[in-house]
Amino acid sequence: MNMLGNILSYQHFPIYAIMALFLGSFLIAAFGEKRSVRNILALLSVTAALGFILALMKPVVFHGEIISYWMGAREPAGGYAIGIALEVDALSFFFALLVAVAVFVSGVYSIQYMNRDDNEKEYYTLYLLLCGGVMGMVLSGDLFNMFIMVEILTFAAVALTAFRNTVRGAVEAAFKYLVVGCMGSTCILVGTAILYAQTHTLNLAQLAQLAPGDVNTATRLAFALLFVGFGTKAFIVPFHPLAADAHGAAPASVSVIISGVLTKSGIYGIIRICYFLFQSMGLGAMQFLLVFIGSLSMFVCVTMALAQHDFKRLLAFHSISQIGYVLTAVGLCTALGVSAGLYHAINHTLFKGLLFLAAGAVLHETGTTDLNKLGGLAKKMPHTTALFMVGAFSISGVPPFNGFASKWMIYQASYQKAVESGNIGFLLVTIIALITSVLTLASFVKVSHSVFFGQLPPELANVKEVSWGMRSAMGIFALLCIITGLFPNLVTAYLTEPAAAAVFNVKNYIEAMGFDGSAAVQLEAGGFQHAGVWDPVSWLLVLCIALLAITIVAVAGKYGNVSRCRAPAVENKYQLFYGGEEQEFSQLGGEDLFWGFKHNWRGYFKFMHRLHSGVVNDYALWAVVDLALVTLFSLIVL
Amino acid sequence: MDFPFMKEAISQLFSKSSCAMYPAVPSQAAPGYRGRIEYHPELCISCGMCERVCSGNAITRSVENLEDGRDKITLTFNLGSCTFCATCADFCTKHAIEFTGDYHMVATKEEDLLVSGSFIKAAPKKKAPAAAKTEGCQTPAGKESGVKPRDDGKPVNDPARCVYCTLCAKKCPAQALTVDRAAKTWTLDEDKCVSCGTCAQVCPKNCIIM
Amino acid sequence: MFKRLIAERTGKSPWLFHINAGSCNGCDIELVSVLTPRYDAERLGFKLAGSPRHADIVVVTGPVTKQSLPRVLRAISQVPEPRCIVTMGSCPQSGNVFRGSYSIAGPLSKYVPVDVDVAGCAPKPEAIIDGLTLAAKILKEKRGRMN
Amino acid sequence: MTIVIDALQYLGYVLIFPGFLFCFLAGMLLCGIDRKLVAKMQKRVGPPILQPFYDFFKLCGKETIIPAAAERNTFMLSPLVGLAALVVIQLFIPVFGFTAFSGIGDIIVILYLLLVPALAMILGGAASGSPYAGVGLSREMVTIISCELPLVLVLLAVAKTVGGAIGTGLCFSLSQIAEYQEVNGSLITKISMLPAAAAMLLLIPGETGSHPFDAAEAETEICEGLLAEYSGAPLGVFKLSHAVKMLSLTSLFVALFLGGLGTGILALDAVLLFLLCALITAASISFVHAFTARLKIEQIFKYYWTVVSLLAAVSLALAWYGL
Repeated sequence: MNMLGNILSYQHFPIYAIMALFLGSFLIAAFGEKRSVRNILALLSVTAALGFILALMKPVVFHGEIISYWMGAREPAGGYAIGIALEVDALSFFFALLVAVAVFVSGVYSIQYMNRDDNEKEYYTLYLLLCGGVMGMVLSGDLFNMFIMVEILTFAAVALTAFRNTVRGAVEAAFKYLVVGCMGSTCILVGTAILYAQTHTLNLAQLAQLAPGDVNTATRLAFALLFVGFGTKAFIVPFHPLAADAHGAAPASVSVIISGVLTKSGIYGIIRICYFLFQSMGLGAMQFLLVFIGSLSMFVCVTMALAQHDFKRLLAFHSISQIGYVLTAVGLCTALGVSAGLYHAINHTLFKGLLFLAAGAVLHETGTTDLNKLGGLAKKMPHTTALFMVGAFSISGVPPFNGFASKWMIYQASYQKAVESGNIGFLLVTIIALITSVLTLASFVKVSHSVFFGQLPPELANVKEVSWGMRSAMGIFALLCIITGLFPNLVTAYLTEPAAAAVFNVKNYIEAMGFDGSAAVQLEAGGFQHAGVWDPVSWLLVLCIALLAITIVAVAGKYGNVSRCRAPAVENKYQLFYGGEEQEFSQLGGEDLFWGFKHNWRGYFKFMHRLHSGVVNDYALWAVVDLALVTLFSLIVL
Repeated sequence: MDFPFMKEAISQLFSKSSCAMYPAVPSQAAPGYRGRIEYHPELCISCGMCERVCSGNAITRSVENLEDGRDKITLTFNLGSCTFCATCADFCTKHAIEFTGDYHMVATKEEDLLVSGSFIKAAPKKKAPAAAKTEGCQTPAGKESGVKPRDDGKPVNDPARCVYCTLCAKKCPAQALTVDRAAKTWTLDEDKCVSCGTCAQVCPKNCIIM
Repeated sequence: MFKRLIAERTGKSPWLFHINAGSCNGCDIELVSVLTPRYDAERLGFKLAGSPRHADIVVVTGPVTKQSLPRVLRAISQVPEPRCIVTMGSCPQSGNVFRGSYSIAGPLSKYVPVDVDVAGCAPKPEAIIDGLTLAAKILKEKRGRMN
Repeated sequence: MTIVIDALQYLGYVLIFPGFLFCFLAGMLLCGIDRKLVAKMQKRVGPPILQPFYDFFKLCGKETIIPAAAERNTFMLSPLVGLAALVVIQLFIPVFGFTAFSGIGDIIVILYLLLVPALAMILGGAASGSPYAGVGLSREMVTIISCELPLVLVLLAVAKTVGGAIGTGLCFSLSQIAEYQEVNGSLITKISMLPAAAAMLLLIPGETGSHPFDAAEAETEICEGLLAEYSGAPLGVFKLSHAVKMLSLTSLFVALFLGGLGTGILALDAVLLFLLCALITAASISFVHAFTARLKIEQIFKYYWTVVSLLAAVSLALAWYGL
């Protein structure tokens, strides 16, 4: 009985969550020949992972406990950590929760989404491997272990990118991802090795204790390597073209994981090294580095997205743009900023997951994601459309959806930082963030017009709504989008603020593992006060009352003597007005939208077009140049 | 940037508008405006010239044979088909057609746009049927000509039908014809005549025979 | 109350949709001159609408050529009820000088009931204002019949 | 009992002042005044001031045709949502000292809410399936992007000025901005705010889609673009939304730059607000309308991102250095 109690103690839950996914992967590889077995195993493992992570909420968030777990009970000996450790503070828990939710929903979606593909067994094996890798990375308390998990997730992601190898460009995308991803992994490995040589430990907490006290050229180099390595995983500029190619080729359910979770693990890595290992976020130059790269990603990728005409590529660029928001906000190094950034991370996982699933649904039913070939699907797929619109409104920050709440906090955080530090650069960040938001709206207007509204191309006349399983997976995301949008206070109180507090409390993190945290640099987090007010529930109430009032007036005034076509043949009266001509299929292509804007920026777009050559050598070169620049920056400025 | 009308916009804000407040303030058409047609049947001689020259086919003429042997002739001007070119009025030798300055030509029914008038005309005296029709004789059906064409190909007038509208004289390229309306005479200068046949073509009454 | 408001205001804001069915442009220019400061039909509530869906009064100019006939009919059918059709100038009423041409399908009244004819070639702006006010009156009657 | 009274009071705010009824009457009157003034400036007599009401009621009496190619629900619902969002914006904007719902939103919220009516129109147009709507949608979105940058700069300048003065560094709350002006006089009296006010005046026609920035609804070239397929009552609601948007933006101008003129008596304040709105409409919408021709869409973009943004940026820079 005691033994059972011991096994069921929440101390073990982090490793259970990781193992549930890996075990599921291996079991499917071994016994997954039958579809039903495979599905049950996959569902079981994702549900178990979600359950274990949710069960951790009470100790970690409510009680503020930091779970330290030594594998095989190999506690540190002689002041040095030898064993492999898991350490779950509120930050790790926060990311683990994101992973678990996204993995669960995407898993549910996969079951019906993948039913037309061959090799489902391999798919699930790789899928769960990828999920397990991400989960392991965010829960790990050991730098080398993080590297291992990064390798696992990278290779699983590469394999899944090439999974639909009949799709044009899939293998090429996987190859690009493999090359640049391996460069990133190598960077992490070399950085880890350098740090190990300097401090003789790999445990994160102990590194956090030792590394900042001993800053020399080697650790600076290690920092640059780690930063670029995790940057590759987050696909921040200049690694964004990989994401576009990978998402374009990978199945939608995998895109959800890559975009919603894998990029977050990169952000997680960056937070860990910047805030914990080197504790250098107090430096203005460090904040500049993060905010600069974040703003650059945010802006460059949103303009790149505007130029896309493939649904999934467009979403891919947006996901980097949103990651830019997260990185910028985290780089502000204020309690509000970190909280806002993490809030945006949740939202991004939710709405981008939803959007990718919607794109997958469209692909599943129509067989294409080319914006120029789609249109008018709202009449055929009403539920998918409604769910997509929730996601589109969320990502564009339309109140009262969740994107608005987090962006609102990011604007305030950056502007407050600008006012407090007197640095006009942060002001520019606020403006870029606001402009990026409206450009995001523009590109989702483009998607909604080119895919869901507008006219139905004749060849899509037989499209049907997707199955309930896929719809319900999207529904979960949509519901979460609305909930996190309507109750920002709950989200900040129970998820982001504990995580932000963990970020600013490195001492606790070190001491929880039994090391001496007295030397840790304590950043002044400071409380925060909102400079404005945003109360979505009341807002929604007011909107509902207004809408109700208007509707009542409209109904009382007989809102329209509505007449619509009932016969299958379309009479003249119900045809669209084409200057008098007979109605024919005519849809403004996705590329042609927003001409006035693109025309004024044609120089910029031409430059971007030349830059994104699609050649893997170029991208590898970018990675090297980026590494060189960050190294120079960290050697000279930091 | 240059805004040429900025000053005007402000100054006009405080000046009187240049509107002709039409329905409230009635307005007169400019002199010479060709509006609604007025037809004076008492002046008409039913030459048919107007009908012939009308480009819009707006003029129709109907003849009703009355019991007393006279004809009731009705001319109808369809304003809905009229181009208001006034050619009919120009050609009307009796000035029976007049273009007024009335421009209120709005109707809900097509009949409201018709201007018509009728008069009664004594029927021409019926002569004995002509002996024979020769080749090239362009007599209309039902009306026999008592005049025979000349052998030399020059025109001959049928006084029974001629209304002396002078059109043939006007149209004659060689000025070989002289028509006197008052005296009701039609004379041909045979030396000048070139036998072109224009007079026969233009004659609204088809009374010139060649 | 609402119904009465609607019924009474219908005649006060007639929006025009102008169809050129092969016109020589004479009438079209006169129609534009009605909207200029000199005549300013906007003071009576007239306004040119861009789409037939917004219009109350359809103004047709031109002799309705064979090419334009289906387009004219389609555009007219796309105007929501109550609607009023005004033929402007002599051409759509009769074909005018083009009557009998191989390419003319008119007059318009063969195909749709025409409410108001404005004669003239081209009509004087005052006559157009007359015709349009008459059409607005008819419009109000039609609206009254709809209930 | 107090709850009931509170609820009734809030319902009154939503329905009567400054909500639905006020928006309807004041917006339509503003629209009528605008049309009359433009006519006067063009030496015309112009429609009666009540003409927008006539238009609205006439449209309500018309048949509503739903094209066969349209997505019905979005097509019919989006006008209502757009109007509701505008009414809500009006509820957030303080009328001098009075705010109906101060605890809900701030200037960033207003910034985003101003997108909602345009978005509703875009979605409604897109749902109609018309290719004209496609062109209109593209232009409307570019107009929104054009206006966004200067509007952001103006709002940030105001936030910095007021925040700097009241000591919190920055202030996004509209009710605080109103309070500040009650005490310290209108913001327009500050030199640093003059360029921002000018930029805002130039922004109002762009945001409302008035001439010459109405490329999105150009009735002569793209058949009113997004509205091409709308008829009857939904079209009337869109026309009403356009009128209310004029009211919202002008009263936002009043709230940002002309606060502190209030008398403290609500009824008088409402009349004063309306008069000021009419004045701003005359200056920024009607006057520009009277002597300009419609700009091309890329000209609109260029104009807003250069001239107007520069004005707003000057203001922000002045505010930043505390002038």
